Amino acid sequence: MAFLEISGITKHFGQGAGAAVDDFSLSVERGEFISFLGPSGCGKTTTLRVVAGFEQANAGSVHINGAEVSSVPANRRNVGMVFQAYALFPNMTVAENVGFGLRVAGQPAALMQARVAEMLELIRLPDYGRRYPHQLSGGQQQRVALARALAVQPQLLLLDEPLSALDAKIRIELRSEIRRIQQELKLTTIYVTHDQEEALSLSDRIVVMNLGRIEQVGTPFEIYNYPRTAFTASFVGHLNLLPVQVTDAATGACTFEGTALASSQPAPNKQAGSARLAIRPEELVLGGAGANRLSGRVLSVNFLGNVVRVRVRVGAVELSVDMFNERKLVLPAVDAQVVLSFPAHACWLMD
Amino acid sequence: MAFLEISGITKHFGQGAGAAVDDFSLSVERGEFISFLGPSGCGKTTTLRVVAGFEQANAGSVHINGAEVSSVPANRRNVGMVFQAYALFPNMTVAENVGFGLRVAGQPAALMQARVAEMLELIRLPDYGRRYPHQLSGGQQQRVALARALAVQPQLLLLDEPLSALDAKIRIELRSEIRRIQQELKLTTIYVTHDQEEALSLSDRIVVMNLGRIEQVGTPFEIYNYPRTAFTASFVGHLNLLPVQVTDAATGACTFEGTALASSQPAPNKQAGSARLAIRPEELVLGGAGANRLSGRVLSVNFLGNVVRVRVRVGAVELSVDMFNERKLVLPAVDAQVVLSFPAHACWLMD
Amino acid sequence: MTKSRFNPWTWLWVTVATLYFFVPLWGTFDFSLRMKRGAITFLAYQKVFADPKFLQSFRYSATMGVITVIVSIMLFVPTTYWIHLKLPRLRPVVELLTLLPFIIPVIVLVFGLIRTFSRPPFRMTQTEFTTDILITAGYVILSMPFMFRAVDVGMRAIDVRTLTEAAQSLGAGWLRVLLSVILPNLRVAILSGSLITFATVVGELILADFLVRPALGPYMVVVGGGKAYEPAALGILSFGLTWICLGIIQLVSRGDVRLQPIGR
Amino acid sequence: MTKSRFNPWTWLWVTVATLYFFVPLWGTFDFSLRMKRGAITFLAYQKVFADPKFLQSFRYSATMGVITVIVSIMLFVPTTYWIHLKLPRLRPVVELLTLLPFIIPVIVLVFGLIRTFSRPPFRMTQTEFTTDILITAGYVILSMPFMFRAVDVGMRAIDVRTLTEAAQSLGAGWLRVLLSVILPNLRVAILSGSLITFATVVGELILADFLVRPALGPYMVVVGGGKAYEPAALGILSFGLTWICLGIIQLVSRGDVRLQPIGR
Repeated sequence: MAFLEISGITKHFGQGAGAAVDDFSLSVERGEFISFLGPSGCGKTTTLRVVAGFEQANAGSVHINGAEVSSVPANRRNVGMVFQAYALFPNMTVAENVGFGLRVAGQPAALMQARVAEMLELIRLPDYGRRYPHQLSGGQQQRVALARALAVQPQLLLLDEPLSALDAKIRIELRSEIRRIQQELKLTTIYVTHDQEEALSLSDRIVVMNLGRIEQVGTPFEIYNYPRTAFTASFVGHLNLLPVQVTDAATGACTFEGTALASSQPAPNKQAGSARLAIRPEELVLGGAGANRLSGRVLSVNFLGNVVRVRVRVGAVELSVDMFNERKLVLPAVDAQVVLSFPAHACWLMD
Repeated sequence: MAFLEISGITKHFGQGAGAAVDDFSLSVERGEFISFLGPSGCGKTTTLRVVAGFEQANAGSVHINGAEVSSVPANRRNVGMVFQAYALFPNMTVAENVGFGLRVAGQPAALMQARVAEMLELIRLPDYGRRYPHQLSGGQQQRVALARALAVQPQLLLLDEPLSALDAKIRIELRSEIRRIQQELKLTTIYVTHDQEEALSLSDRIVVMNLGRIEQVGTPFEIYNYPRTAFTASFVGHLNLLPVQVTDAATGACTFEGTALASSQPAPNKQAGSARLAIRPEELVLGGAGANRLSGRVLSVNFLGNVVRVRVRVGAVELSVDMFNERKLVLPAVDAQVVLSFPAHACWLMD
Repeated sequence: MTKSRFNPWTWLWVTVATLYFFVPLWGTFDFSLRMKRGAITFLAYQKVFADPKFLQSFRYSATMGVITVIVSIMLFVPTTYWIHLKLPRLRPVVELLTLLPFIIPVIVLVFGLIRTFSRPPFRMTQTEFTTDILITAGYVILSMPFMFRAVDVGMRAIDVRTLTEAAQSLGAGWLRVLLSVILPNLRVAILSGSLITFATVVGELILADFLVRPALGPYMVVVGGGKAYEPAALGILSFGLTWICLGIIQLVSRGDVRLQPIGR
Repeated sequence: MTKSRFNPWTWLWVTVATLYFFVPLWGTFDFSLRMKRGAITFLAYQKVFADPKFLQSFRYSATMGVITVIVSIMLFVPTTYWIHLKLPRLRPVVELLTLLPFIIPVIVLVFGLIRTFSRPPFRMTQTEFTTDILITAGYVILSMPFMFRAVDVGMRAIDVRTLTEAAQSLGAGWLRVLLSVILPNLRVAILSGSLITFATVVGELILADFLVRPALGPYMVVVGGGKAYEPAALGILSFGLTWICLGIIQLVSRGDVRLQPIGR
């Protein structure tokens, strides 16, 4: 049995309401970083709260380190929790907040002090022990909340959209802090988020959820490059879809508005007919000499920072093409005629 | 005089408090899309509220279309406003919300109905007229708020972090909707945000603000590739900084831990000595044959979706390298020795 | 945290609260039915309704109640709106001020009113009409906490400030904003404030007594002093009136789906 | 919206409110100093303090006030906490319930209490001690709106639920959460609720009168009926006491910087 074993969790809120979580099962190995990714209301937070012990599931069981915990109250599960709203105790200093769990556990004062200092070192706020939460910025408060959860050496760390309340810049900073600390301590972690970039960059594995159900479980690379459902494909990253006619289901050959295109995988339903050819914007190249070539007209050029996204109309569809920013880059002009190319291995057929 | 002329706006809140906005001046041409970008508390929202007429500046003036508006109340400025909190009127249907401004202006019912229908068409919610705001999702509510602001054909559209309350996925969708509508209507627009990607992708020009002051005004490309202050360089995008010794200030030649590096611009203070060489992660190439070559060890590989960010330790510093995801990509292994290269034109010297 | 949904503590509390409230009520009701020895009758109620003084004082109190409600709305809705919009820092001060009627004993208020306004230059206790003006002023003060709080809570629920700014940016002036945007969204709040104000005025005792006006409160005390069963019947009647008021509030606020937040 | 910071309407309101409150107060104060014809003296105050009945009734009311405060805290803090945490849907119902004392005339409550508890099996009006228990119960009901509301507002300000869950995930049990996390953050709320409760009890009139206990309210009415200057002095004294209470609340809540939100 895995370190954390979630089996068949189902949760309804009230009679008649649909299931907030529907038959959720997952095995998490010790030290793994797992993200629950999905839109609002997909059940990811509810699942987390069941694991934490703040909600009772209507069906299913949770095993932590081999022990069934469904009837163990939240305060005896030894599970660290970080909330979106920080939830620091406003009446305590930073050091008292971080030491709270140890004080509850009745640890001696000396050990507590040492541990608090160690934790403040870990979150890189060693001199902030005497401040009160309201004297800190949002990002600092969330660091302290993390230290507080870690001080008791929990078996499991749960984070419920911990970065949603923060500014974009601080979000990215704190994201790598969380990953660094998690890897230093080799902590089994579950991270709930609606932000695909957070999930992709942080996780060992991602659980994509929709309408209370699991859509796909896999590494970021698998989820992004080999999505198994239409929801996953469209929710994670941007995807170009070309309506094509499959000409050879076995080899994945097809035509788009008369142009023959090759894909390296067979069609999913193994037969000819209408299908959609999927390709990520970053696999398309302007100009270039890929196996597949399409020509079109530039609609817009969008500067996103390190990436420039060009929208090109090809026949009846609009395709997005990503290219890296360069200081010397000459951006394609709007309305210019361009050729797009992509290799056969970069695209796949979907229903 | 430009269409919107903001001159020397200064705003204090209460005696003794520092200036929330300090001598802000900007000329905006008709039809331009301008973003105010900066961290929380940098004065961007206060400036917007001065333009809208919700705050009175302590000094400075605002001219819209040639007319001084400082003493014109907000309801006679003909300026459309979209709020972070949507601010739809809960007692009115979507159609009544969108038609509110026309009703206030005393437009005949027929014209009003036609205009409301046209607006709902524009935001792609043509069948939602009879619903109440609480029956819509957050993204739909914000679309309606946009339609409501546009229905009165304002001279100027102001948006105050309109996407901050929404999920990541919907944020990106609505972003391109806003841009599309702005371009269709050729509306002069000011957009306040703390999210650099939003500002970069939407704007004709960006105003980077910090501590109540303007740091830099420029196109997204300029702001990103040619930041003029250290704040702009670090706030917009990720930046690698190498501590170098300038050997020839005129040509921009320098050395990093013994390795000679070339940059194509002269050093900013025109003299030799310590400086920092700046380079964006996407200009660095693993392997490759750029003019400048550094070797180092891979620390971590971070999958972000379309981009993979590799952190490499080179001597005493850590550099980030961005590469595009490909389905066939073999990610570099952690701890592998790699060579990084970059062209001379891609980097620049900073103090 | 506990697994069971039927926490015994919850039920204990509900039971205790129920007993605390309803045992005395039931006792009163039971007693009011026993005017005729050995039988359950509504005789006490009949006697109450037969007394012309009851009807007279009820009519007086009800009229004063309606007037007080109207004056209160006109005073407190704009004031509270103004405070929310322009002087949010004043809110705690005003909140304290509106609590004064709870804290200053009514009797002090009455002394003050009489001392000040019965002497020159006011001489307001000389005629019934001016006395009624004075008493309305007193009632408005007494009901201030309810009306202010109800409106205040209502305004906080809808983010008055952003709604006002949204309406202004669409060209609406102050009056338009207040009538088209703010008031319709405060319907429930104002109604609940009004009903509580009305109930307070109808039940008020001391003000009317000291200013010698024929209100329901003093009448009830007189009856209560002299008789046994009628006061019980009166108590039950006034309690019933109260519950009808509360019922109306509940009904209206439930019907108003538009005030419900989205989702869970 | 208007340019000027000194809006004439604001000032008009402030002036009207000031006159409304302070003219009667000033009148009463002025009157209380004129016991000796043609001179300004504190004679009326001296007489009040010289009356042993005043001290006796003040001591009685103060004692009952303190007891009521303690009982209220013990009843309403855990109850409100429980409602916030477990039964948030019950909150509006409880809020309505706590408003009942405003709506049901006190006199009905008194009738109910006497009818029920003076008869077998309770017979609580037989001895002074049991009567005091009964009167405390009445006071707790009367002060319920203040205590519940103060605690309720305090709990909403700190997001009780998330704080509780945070403390639980760190291993704290219910009692620990309540004592270490919830109560310290409710200090100001509980103090303000307590002071208002205390003031209410001290000023209360009808309950003590009907249960024939020597409280300050009935004493003031007796004095007010028979004398002229002493009641004015009493009024001013009780007003002063009230302001001291309010001052303490303000002082404590201002000192408590930790309750201030971050930035603007």
